[in-house]
Amino acid sequence: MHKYLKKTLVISVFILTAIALYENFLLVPEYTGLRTGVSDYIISSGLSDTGSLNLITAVLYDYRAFDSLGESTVIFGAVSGIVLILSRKMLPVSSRGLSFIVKRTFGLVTPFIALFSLYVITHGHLSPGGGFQGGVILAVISIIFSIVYGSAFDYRRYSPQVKTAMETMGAFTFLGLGVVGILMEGFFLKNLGFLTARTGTLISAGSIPYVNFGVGIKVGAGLAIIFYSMIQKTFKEDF
Amino acid sequence: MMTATVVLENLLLIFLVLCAVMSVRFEEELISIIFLSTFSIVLTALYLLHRAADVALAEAVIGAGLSTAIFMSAISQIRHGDSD
Amino acid sequence: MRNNFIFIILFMLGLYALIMKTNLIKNVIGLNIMEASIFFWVIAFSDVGGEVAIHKMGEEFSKFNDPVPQALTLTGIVIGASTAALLLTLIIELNQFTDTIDRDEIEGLNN
Amino acid sequence: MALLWQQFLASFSFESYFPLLAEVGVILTLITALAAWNYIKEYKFWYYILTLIYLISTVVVILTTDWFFFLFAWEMVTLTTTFLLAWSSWKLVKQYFVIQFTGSSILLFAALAANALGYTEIAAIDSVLLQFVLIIGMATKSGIFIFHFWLPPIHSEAPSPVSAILSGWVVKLGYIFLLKIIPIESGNTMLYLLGIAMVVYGGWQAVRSADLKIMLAYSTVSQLGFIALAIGTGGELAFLGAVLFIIAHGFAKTTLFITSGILQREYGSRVVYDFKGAIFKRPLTSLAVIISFLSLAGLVFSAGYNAKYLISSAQLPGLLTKVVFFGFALISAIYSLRILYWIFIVDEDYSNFADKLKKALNSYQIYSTDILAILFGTLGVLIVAFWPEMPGDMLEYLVDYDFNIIAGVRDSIIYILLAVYLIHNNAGFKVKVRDHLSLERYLRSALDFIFSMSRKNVKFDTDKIFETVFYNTIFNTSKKIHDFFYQDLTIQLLWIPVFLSILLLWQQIYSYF
Amino acid sequence: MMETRIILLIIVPLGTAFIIPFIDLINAKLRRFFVLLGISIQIFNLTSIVVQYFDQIRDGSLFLQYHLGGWQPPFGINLVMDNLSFLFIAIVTLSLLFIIIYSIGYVGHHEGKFYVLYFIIIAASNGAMLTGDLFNMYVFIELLTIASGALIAFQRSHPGSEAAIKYLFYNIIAGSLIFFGVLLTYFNLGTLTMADVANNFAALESGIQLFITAIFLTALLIKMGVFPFLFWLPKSYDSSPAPVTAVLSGVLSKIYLYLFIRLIWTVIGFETIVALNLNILLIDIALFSSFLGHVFALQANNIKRLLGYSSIGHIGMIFAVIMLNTEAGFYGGILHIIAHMFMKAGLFVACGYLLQYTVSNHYRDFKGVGLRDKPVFIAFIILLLSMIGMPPLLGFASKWFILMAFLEAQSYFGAFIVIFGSLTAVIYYLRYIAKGFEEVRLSEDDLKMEVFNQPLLSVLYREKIVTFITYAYTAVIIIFGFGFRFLNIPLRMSIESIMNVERYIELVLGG
Repeated sequence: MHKYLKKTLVISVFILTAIALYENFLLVPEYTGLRTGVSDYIISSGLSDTGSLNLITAVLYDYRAFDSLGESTVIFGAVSGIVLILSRKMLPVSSRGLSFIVKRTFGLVTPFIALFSLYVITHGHLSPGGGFQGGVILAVISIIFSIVYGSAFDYRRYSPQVKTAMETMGAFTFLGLGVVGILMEGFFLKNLGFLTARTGTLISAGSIPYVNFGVGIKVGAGLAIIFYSMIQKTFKEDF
Repeated sequence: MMTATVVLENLLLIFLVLCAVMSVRFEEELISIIFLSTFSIVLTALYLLHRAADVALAEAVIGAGLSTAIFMSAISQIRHGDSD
Repeated sequence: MRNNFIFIILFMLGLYALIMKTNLIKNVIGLNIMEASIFFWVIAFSDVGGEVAIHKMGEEFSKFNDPVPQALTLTGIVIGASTAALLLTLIIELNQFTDTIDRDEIEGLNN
Repeated sequence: MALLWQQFLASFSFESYFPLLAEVGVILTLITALAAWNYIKEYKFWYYILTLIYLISTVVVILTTDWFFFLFAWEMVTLTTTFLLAWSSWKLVKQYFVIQFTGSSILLFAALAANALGYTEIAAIDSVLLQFVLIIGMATKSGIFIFHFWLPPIHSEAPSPVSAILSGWVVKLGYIFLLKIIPIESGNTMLYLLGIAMVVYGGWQAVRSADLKIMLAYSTVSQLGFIALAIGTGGELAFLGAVLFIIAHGFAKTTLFITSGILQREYGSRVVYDFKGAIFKRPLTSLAVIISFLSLAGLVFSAGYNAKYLISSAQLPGLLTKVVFFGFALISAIYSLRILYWIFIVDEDYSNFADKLKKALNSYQIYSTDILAILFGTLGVLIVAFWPEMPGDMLEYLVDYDFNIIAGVRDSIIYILLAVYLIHNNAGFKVKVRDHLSLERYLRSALDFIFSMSRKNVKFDTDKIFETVFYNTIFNTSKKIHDFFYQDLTIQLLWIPVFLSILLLWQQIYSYF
Repeated sequence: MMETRIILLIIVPLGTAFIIPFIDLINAKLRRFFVLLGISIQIFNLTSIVVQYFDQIRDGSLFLQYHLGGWQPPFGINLVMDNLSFLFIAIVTLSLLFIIIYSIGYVGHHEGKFYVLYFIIIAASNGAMLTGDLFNMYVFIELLTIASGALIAFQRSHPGSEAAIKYLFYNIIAGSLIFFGVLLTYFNLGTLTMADVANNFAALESGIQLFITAIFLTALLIKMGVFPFLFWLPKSYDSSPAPVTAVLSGVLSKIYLYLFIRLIWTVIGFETIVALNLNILLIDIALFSSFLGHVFALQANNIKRLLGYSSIGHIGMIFAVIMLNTEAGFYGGILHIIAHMFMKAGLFVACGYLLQYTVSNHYRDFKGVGLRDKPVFIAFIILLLSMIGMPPLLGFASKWFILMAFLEAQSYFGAFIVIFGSLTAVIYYLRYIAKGFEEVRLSEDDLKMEVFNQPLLSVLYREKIVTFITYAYTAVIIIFGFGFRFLNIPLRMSIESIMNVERYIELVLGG
């Protein structure tokens, strides 16, 4: 089809879709007036049920913990897919690090980033944040290593084998807690009652902090593997 | 008179759309990715305005942090054989 | 109402980048913008002017925003990021063979 | 599984003449199996497995009244006969399978339409339209007039025992199915007309063919015409005539095809003119040929005569039908007697007939099983000739039915005289020997005819004709449709917003139309 | 009643998927042991469910639930297994079992990663069929997309990565549409559980109903590969390895069909579809897609792409029969789903074996493939015959019931499409069967090319496994061909569980 005919066709289709969407959006009433079934229950009895102050982590890691299990498997699947596609036979040459000043400053900064990510992971149920966000920050450390100090440095510090081990460890803690839920209290991924202490303290929300920790490790290691396999300078394979 | 937050929100929304348009228009991938990261940072600010702290943190870390890193590494791998 | 406009504009922009642009990286960016617009709309729509859904230690219960759509968007963002990562690796892989990421030159995509 | 088995057995119906027809089918298949013993050399085991499956499915086809098992068995018949053809050439298998499959798809459609309209059992259907659809459905499978184009090429090319099965019985299953479908009192006028057309066309082509197998194939078409004619007229007598005709023609045609196999191996060619001295070389085979051809011609004291007499007596009285029927009988007489004329009469010296016969009789070691098969065949023909109500009087209606032999003798003498006169002064309808019939040649002649009108002389090489013409046209059209939809990724992805907006605005769109 | 074995159906494959990279670190030899362990536990689980609830399955009152995390349905996630999902899980697990044994014999390099992704697909497919929660369904659909996207690019060849990119483009858009749809239902109805949504979906105002149904329908049609969006399907079947195509065509398309039935009949309710008068549109789209699938198959010059197009044709036909919403329609549709799953998976498995030595799977390279290994080619022909619908095989029974359904519903266009489909199928299959039997005179460099072409089956015993699985599929088709009444009870019961949605809602919410 001729270039301009195609362009006009596309533009007209977009306008048509915009109108269609606009027509239907008019019908959706404002949210305040709508029936709020599940959210009323969660807001009112979220704290007492799960013991976690942050209701979003309560939803994520207790009410709908199965979604988060599915979610972490999505990352697990993406990681193994990416490593499968980008695995190279040859040992890649290390990417050049940045200048000396950057290396020194990051030498100082990295422990604080690690501390911050651990804070975000463990305080999932008290302050905003949780397993996923903390895990990503954890991955940022490995990304910094491979950018600033060169991927060989990152290879030496946390070799992909260590990362896969960490990832599977995280996955197993999550799955293990679920299975413990079956053994102890009859339901998969049940929030284990015996672990809850006074609300507001670090280990207050039953199994949520441990699940957070497992997911954090898993997501951190997984995304580190993704970035490591994408960053390495690659040559045309020979085999 | 519209309160300060509403004005801020409208401003941010305009900035949001601007970032998206710029990111799509530019031919050079590097520029569009940088605009994409600013797009997600503005989005974090908007989420904060809408009282969604967790989502804002996630968007900041994943949208601005991780996606940009992955896009950058992808561009560095791409070998432009002939075009530009 | 204003949020619906923004959603439609951003969604159309993402779709435009995905469909019209011939550069594969641009398509993935378009995809990202499309998903981000959906997440933005969800959060903007579920904002009923309440507080962040976190209980303060001291004070008693006040009006919260609905935590459920926020939790779902969180999951959505992570899924969106991992799919984008997978797509980018595939583009890198394709680039190994065709040395270009222009959609018109890779005619394999058309049939 | 048990449920299925009981349902399968319950669907059998054993009343009126259908068990008899099933028995005749079984006998005919055994005869052909016997004849195939030393005709088929390699993979003999697989041949008999296929014949066994064919045997079971023919019995099921004839006896069952449930649509599903009927179609299940009939398609099994097609499947087994397709693989039986593999002993001649794969090309044949392909053509036969494609044609039979289209036929069975139409039949499937017709059967399910009948089932949906309330006829859950295979019983008399009174809506004429449904009868018409069912006739079209079974047309390709059992050679109704327009759809019989595949019958001569495939039946003449197939190995002789297989073509015996095909012509002898497989083709008749459609008519047995029609016996159940067409209500006895009303009959079906379209079938009547088609029958007439088949008789005339088959007879004319049979007379014009020099190759024995091609002649036999065309004679099958004309004999099937008679059966269609009988079923078309309707009435108790006509239906019985059709049944008798099916049995008589089954026996006769099977023996004839087996004998053609023997003669082909004996003389190394299939053309009728070089079967010289057949009576002395193969006396018993020539005896079988004579008896079967007489039955085919419908002369008196033969099986064919009884059936034809039943059918003609069932016609409505009136001079026109008498004359027309006389013409039909004459046609069948001509093409059968012509073969006898060429084999046994033309420049034969029967000087010392007796001792030559004695010498020939004692040299029978080679084809023992084939001879046995033919003897059974001729025995069958003779039984039908002298006991029209069949041993154990299954057709009890015919027990005391007088076939007024005197009128029959008079007619046959007239036929013979006329046939001899016509054959004699037309020099036996001697026709140039055409090479083997094949569907490629049909398509080629059809296309030459079309292109000759358009003055664009296009050269076809015949054996690759199906690939070049038939498939390329399909390939190009589907290629064009494919390219229309598959332009490039932008258009393909564009379908998503288009479809989304159509669905979203469906309320307005629907109210608009 | 509560049943922990349902959740085990999902956790066990997930656990094996997590173990395998860990085992790879220790020593790769154990990997196959864990693979077999995982799949055998899965089979054991399913058989124990069948044994325990056999009488409930027979009289159709099977209804197992599982509340995750101990929360009652409207708040937490609940898993539901009624007759329909039980039937689908049984056939999906059986087919996956065959394919995993086949892939043990077939996959050469990167075996560890293949099994991880494969077990994730098993877990996600079981999850998608069991879940009674909309967002959980979305997560499992995304899981399926990513795992199958990565598997399509398993061979890391040029066409492979193209196919994966195109596949992912389409499916990620569909995924984000489903996310949008789920969130819309949440905002309007307040709950995410399917039963609760089904309960008061009718109360919604018709404009919003149309909005939600439109979003869900577009997403599902993209996933199923129906007319406007069938462009990604043939390419992804063409360039991915045989076990992956077997999974894609045999299993994934069936899971999306199940989700379609679950969404349209249980969640949205067919009366609303009729009220929005969408059903006529959908039947026409489905039939046109089936027509297009068969027409495109005529011009396919590549055996796997041909099977892809014919798969589009058959899925379109099933989709149309189900949309008739009659008892006979469901019977024919689900029977054809079962038949099509085994036939298509068997065909791709056989293709994988037949084409392992050819340079490409183009039409001219298919020359003489049949002569090289006759028994597998005979199995291939039997499966093709069953695709056409020849009697002794299962294809005939399902074609018969589909035609009956179409004719009883007076839609003669549908019956015509079915007949047209099987006629065109004869033409394009016969072309390949003839090509398979053509003599091929192997020249010097052909032989060298074959040796150099690293056949994946290095060890002889793996060749045995591969041929064994092809015969297993053909045996299933022939056995069920004769005994298709054997499937009668589960089919009747699953139709009954589709039809009355009230029982589903009452049991989930009331229980």
